[in-house]
Amino acid sequence: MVAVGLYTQAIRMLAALVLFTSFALLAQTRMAALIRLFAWQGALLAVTTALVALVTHQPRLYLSALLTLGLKALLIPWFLNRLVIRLELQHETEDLRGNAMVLLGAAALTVFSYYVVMPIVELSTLVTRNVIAVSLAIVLLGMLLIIVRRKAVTQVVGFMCMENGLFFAAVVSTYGMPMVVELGVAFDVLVASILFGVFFLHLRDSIDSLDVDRLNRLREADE
Amino acid sequence: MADPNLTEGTVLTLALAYLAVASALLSALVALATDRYPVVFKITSFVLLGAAGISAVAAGVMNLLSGKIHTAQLGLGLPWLAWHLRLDPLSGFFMAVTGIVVLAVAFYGPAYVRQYQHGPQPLSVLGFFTGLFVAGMLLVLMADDAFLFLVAWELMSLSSYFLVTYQHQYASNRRAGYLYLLMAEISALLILLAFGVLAQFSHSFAFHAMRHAQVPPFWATTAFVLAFLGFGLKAGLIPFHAWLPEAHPVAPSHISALMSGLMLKIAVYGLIRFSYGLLAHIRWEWGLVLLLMGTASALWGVLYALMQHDLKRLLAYHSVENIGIIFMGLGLSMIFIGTGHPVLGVLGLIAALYHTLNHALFKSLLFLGSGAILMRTHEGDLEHMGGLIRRMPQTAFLFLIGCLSISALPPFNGFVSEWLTFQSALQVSVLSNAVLRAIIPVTAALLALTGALAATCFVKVYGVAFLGRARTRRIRHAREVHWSMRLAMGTLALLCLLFGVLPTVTIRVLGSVTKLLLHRGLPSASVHGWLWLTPVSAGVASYSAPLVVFGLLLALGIGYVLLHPRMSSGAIRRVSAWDCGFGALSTRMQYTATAFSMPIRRIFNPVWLVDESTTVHMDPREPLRVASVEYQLHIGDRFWPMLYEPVSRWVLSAARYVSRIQTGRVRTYLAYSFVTLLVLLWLIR
Amino acid sequence: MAVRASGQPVRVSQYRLSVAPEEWGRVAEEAAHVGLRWGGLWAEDRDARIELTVVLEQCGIYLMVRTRTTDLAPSVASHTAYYPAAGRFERRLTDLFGITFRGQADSRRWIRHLAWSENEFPLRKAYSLVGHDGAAVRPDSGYPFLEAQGAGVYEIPVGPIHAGIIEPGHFRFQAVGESILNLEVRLGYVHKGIEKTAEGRDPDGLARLAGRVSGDATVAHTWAACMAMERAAGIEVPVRALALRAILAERERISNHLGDIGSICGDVGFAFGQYQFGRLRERCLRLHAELFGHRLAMDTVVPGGVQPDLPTDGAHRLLEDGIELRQELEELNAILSENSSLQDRWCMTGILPTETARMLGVLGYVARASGVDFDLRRDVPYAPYDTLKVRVPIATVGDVAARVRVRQEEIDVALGLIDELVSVLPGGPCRVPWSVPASDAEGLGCVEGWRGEHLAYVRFGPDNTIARYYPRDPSVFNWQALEKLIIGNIVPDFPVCNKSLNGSYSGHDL
Amino acid sequence: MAHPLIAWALALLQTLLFIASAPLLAGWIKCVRCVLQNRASPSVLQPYRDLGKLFRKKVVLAEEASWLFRSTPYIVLGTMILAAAVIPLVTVRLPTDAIADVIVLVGFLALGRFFLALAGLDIGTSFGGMGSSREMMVASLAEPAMLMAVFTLSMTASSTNLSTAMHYLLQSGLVLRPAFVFTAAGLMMVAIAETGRLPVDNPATHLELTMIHEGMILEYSGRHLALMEWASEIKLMIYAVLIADIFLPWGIATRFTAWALVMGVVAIGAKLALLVVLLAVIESGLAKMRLFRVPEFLNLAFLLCLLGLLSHIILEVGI
Repeated sequence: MVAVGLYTQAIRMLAALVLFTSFALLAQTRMAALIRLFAWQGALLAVTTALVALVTHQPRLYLSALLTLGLKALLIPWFLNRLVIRLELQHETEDLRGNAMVLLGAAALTVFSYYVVMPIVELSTLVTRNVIAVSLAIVLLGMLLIIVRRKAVTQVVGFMCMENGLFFAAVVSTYGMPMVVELGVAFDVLVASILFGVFFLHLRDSIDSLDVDRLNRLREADE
Repeated sequence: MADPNLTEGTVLTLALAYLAVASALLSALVALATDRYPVVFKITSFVLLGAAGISAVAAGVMNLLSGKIHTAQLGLGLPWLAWHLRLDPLSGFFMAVTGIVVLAVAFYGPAYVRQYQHGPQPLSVLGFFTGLFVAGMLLVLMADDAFLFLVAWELMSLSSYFLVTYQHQYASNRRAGYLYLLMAEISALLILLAFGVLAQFSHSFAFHAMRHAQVPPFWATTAFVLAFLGFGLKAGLIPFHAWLPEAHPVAPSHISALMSGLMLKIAVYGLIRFSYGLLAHIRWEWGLVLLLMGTASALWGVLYALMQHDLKRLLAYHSVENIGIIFMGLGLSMIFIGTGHPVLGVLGLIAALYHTLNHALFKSLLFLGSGAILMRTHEGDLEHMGGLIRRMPQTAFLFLIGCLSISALPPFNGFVSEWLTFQSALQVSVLSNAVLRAIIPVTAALLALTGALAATCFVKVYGVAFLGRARTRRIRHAREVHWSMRLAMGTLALLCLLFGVLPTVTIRVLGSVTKLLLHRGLPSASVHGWLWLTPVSAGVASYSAPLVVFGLLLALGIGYVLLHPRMSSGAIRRVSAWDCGFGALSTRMQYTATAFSMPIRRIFNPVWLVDESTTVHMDPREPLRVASVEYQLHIGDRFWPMLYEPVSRWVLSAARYVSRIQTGRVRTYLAYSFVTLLVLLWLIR
Repeated sequence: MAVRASGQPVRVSQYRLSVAPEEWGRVAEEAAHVGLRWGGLWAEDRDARIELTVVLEQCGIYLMVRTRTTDLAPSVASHTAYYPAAGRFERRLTDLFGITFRGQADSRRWIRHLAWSENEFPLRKAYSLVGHDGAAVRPDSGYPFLEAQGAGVYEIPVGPIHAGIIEPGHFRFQAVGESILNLEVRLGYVHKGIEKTAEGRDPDGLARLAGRVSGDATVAHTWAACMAMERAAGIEVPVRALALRAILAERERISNHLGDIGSICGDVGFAFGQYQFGRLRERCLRLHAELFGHRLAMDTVVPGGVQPDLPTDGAHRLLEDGIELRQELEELNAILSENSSLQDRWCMTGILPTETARMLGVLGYVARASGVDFDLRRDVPYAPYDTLKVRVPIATVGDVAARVRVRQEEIDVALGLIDELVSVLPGGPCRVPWSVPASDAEGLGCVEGWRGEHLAYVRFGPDNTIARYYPRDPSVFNWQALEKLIIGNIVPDFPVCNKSLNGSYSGHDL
Repeated sequence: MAHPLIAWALALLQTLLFIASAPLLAGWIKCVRCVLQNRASPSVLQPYRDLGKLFRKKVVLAEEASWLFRSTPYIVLGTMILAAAVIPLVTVRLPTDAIADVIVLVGFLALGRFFLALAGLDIGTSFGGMGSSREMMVASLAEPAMLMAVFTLSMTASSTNLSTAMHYLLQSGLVLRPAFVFTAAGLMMVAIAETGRLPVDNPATHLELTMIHEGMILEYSGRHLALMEWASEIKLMIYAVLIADIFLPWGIATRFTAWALVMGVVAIGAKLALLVVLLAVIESGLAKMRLFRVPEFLNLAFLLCLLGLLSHIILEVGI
């Protein structure tokens, strides 16, 4: 066993926890709990950023951490929660038949992302290089969430989750993106979430459901 | 290699092997006379079969212990290709396994076949094909060239076809037999092609030439895939298993034991012989395929078994499961060999071989046990059984040992081989390929799931068939079977325990097989003495089955002595079971097999084609009043609509297309012949 | 329909109607056509002739339709074709009187186990109560339950003796694995002969007996019986007594709902809820013991009023208790509704659809949780509810969660009513002297107990004695709902379904 | 390493301590639960009194009971004792530890369960069968999760022997292992399911239709019942000790000195006491799950264990 530094251990632990929240998102059926989990994921990201800032002495990363905390752990979850309450979805649960299969598929995706990342890992010299595999996995799991779920709110969470994965990779492997990019992305996400909110309200008004499968009706092909 | 150094050992070993085949054939011939002289010849036929079993065991064990290779050529067969025979530890091991089961069947048979004596089919047919079947299996093991191998293979397949269709008065049996024959022939064809690929490079059908042939990787893989498909089909691997649960149960039970217990093992033998013996370089990708297919088979097999309530069908599905476990061991072995860890490859191979032996023992035991029930009660459906432990106590006890063994519970044999498979799977940290490192533990966890489900299934089987109360009159009046049948089952049960308790000895003996194939044994397994099994090293894992048995007996003994009625609080009072004060427990109130497996069905629902319906008729005179409730459940195999039916449709439409050449005019047929003749002449020009 | 409308109103809301025996079947047909609710059936042996009475209700108006047959073993048409709930009433009368109901789908014995033979009819006048030894009776194991067909189907017999401390009743499940295909309830294990015992009692004696029909609904039964007697005797009960009766009834409602919610928690293994609600119930009962001298307030309602008057500080204590209870409940209800593991067990479990509930005529919270909006206190207001505004909580889903929610809200409503009653508690006497009613005077008492509508029919004989008493507990209807709502559920959900209904065994068996 | 005889004697003593203190643990759980529910609790020693009472009582057997029914209590207790013998409680490196590794341990538990489930079916009543069927459902899903957790442990320590693995963990000092966080959570869930605690089974229930463990042993009485109860208490202890020792191995004796052994006893006692408080807190806040939610629960446990394994492979090995 190679002696590993506390920092590396902590980063790994955080990576594992973020990955875990992604899995938990896939397993969760209740809207309120889903949003809470998403907030936790954001908080973990913020902690990771702060940790990286602490270790690499980059003060601007503290700002980034604060931004993440404010936006991803507080503001967006709060907004989504309000939306859910407004749309009366608090006690709504999604029907998850065959969810065990989805979860096994998620595990397979994790292995796959590790497989994909392996050549990069061998080139990289950073201590936290393995975390890249986890980041990719988080992105893929977010995508999976979007694919397997029908409820629009869940899909938004999946989208945000993908973004979280990218952010995680950026923070851990390159010690964060330039501030401008970060701010831009953060703003984009916020705008996106608001747009989604508006979209839901319209969606519900027009097709009386938030089940995106109902959008099938919009296609022109005859059935 | 082909040097026939005719030492005394060789002569004796080969002679024993010949004797085994000869007695099996003789038993077949003698059996032909049973119709006229039933008693004497029935006994004689089985005595000869027993002799075949004994000599096979002797030949096999001698071979295993000596570790030598014995070869011979017989002047039979094709003009340019004499029959090459060879006995090496691999065939010796399988021969010994065959011998044990055949011996048990020989004990079991005479009393068992009595029920067919006055049946519509002559007993002679049964005896004749049984003899041929056993001879065929033995010959496959001895074959050292592709030609003899396939001849023996066909002998085995064809004779077993007649055994499957023995009771051909039932349409379902005929259908099962047809399916069986079809699959067997496809399998033979694929094996033929696999040998063909090798023969292309060795320029000979003899195995010793193939061993030394230089086969390019592509063709080696092609040959392996063909062989894997061929042998896998015969072994009943998913998705080629569909014939197995149809064919095995319809044969008489002692034949089911031979088929499930042995014939599937012959297919395993074929694959080991082909890939380890004939193909020089094993690739890890092959192992991965084997591992994944094995895992799928194990899981699928046990899940389907759980849904069955026909005892023999259930056991047949368990064969699919166990073949899967054997293939998992082989797959692990190939992965380790292919990635350059031959020692661990040995571990995997030993796990597979051990499980082969174990499955032969406990599956035969269970089939013989189900035969005993069938004979006494004419009942194969679990839902109608119950309480047999009181009517057939000794059979019940022996069957319990079979159940414990197949459920992989310590200290019985099934546990040892599954444990070895686990140990093999846990050595993945040596692999540099991370994906393999992730996949293998998952397959191991699925193996654990399989084991746990198998235990569930056998709790169901034993609980519903032997425990509780008799559900029908026939069961209520069942009585114990003839002592010879119990002796046969007892022998197998004893061996189940012995091979569970003495794994170190067994593994040391199996070492000669791995020495032959991989040039090394597993010395680390028994380095701490016979008491301790340490497959890799004592630090990594250890298991002491004798001490476990000792500890269990000690705990039981102390408990019994301390708490025996004499010692403590007095005699036991018997009262009727708790009925909540209602006063009339009936057999309808027992848990049924369907009910028992219902939670599992609900969890894994997508696995099966479940057709479940509850028909409720309301009373026309009173709204809301239920007049009758009828429940129906049919569980279908998903592979039928997924694989077999499309294939059969495709074949049928192809046949219809081809049938256009079928004109019915003689002159047209002659024209076909004429054209064929011309083409052939042109080809051999 | 040839109806001879001989009825003069007993009260404004009650009418009587006589029909010929051969018209009996058409009563149900016409009633069903009009959409009347079928509310109970009883019979009486009058001068070696059977008099059958059925109660029908609509829009708060009760109609007693009656027929007199010519002999003691008559055969009349069954009502089951229109009112499935009638079946058990009719089978019961067959067992007790020997009446044959034609066209009945189910003619198995019901209330009769093996305690008396097939040819004995305990409620006929000729049947004497003396001369029966008290020896133990064999269990009635030969009762022909419906057997589901198909391979793999099995039966689960549960009861009459249960693991918990509950009343005896037998449940026979037809199941396959964990799924319930069908359930039949077999009751009658606590048949005590209430009706026979009542014959010949004086009004006080009957009130005491009524209080023991079903211990947890003692106030409701006694009130219904007293109301019936008072209507028969034409007695005007003082306003203070009426208010006190209502307070008692509402307190009974509260304590039983508290206990039941606790038990429903307990049946899904939520010990916290079980013990907290159990504690609150116990507090309620202790206050009853202090204020009314009995934990269940048994024998406090008496003919002509209420027996012990409320102690001087009683009003104050009640108000105080209500405030505390509200506070505690607010916390507890929040915990229950936020506990997802608990809600997961309750939601969509044991659904009783509105249509089934209506057809079976279920009552009380069971009906209200399934969207049947009926509450006597609001729809047939009797004093003192006629002066109060009663809010009736309704749910539509009909699952266990809905029944719990309706009960939680009913506690709230009851607390409000008590506050209102206590704060304007009128003075004056709480009991008026009894005046002997005329022979043959009869009355029907209708009270909304905590389980639902309680009916009590009383007819006086000569000399202030009771000739016939029939208490109809709401459980009789609700028990039948259990058999319907459980189908398709899984076996381990049965206890919680049963508890959410909580029918009275004793009130049913009588 | 001490003299083999002393080592064997110590092993025997440890096993005796293990099985003797199992009822104490059960009593402690009841105590904590009662306190959490605002109830007066029975004495911590109550399980001993219950066992004593049952041992003294006469056995009443159902008429249908076969020899299997009568021998099952002994077999179940025997397997539990055997399992207890191979688990390091106070000290590692005892000779008994080598008899069976952790996979065999799972096998012992499975053997006991096999007989327990059969005994449930032996009388031929519906309650017993129901209990057996449910128990086997839970077990067949819990076992793979458990083995997955075991795999993570054994891949970390490259050994399936508990004693060796714990020794390894002690040697490697305090390392933050993400794999172990998941595995610990997964194993806890498995333990809850396997020992019949809430939210999978309600140990306090007596409702016939909802029982799992109690359903199977419904027909047992007297000393048979005592053995069954004791066995289930040992089983609870086994899981608790496994979790405590694998994830918090500190304090366990690595040398056979008196001081180290005393410290070992104190350490395991403290760990178990704390673990039980945690268990009781979890239990008190939950209702029992609907039966067919249990598979979801166990799927989650399996997933956690799988995640543990994956994060071990991805985050810990590849460096």
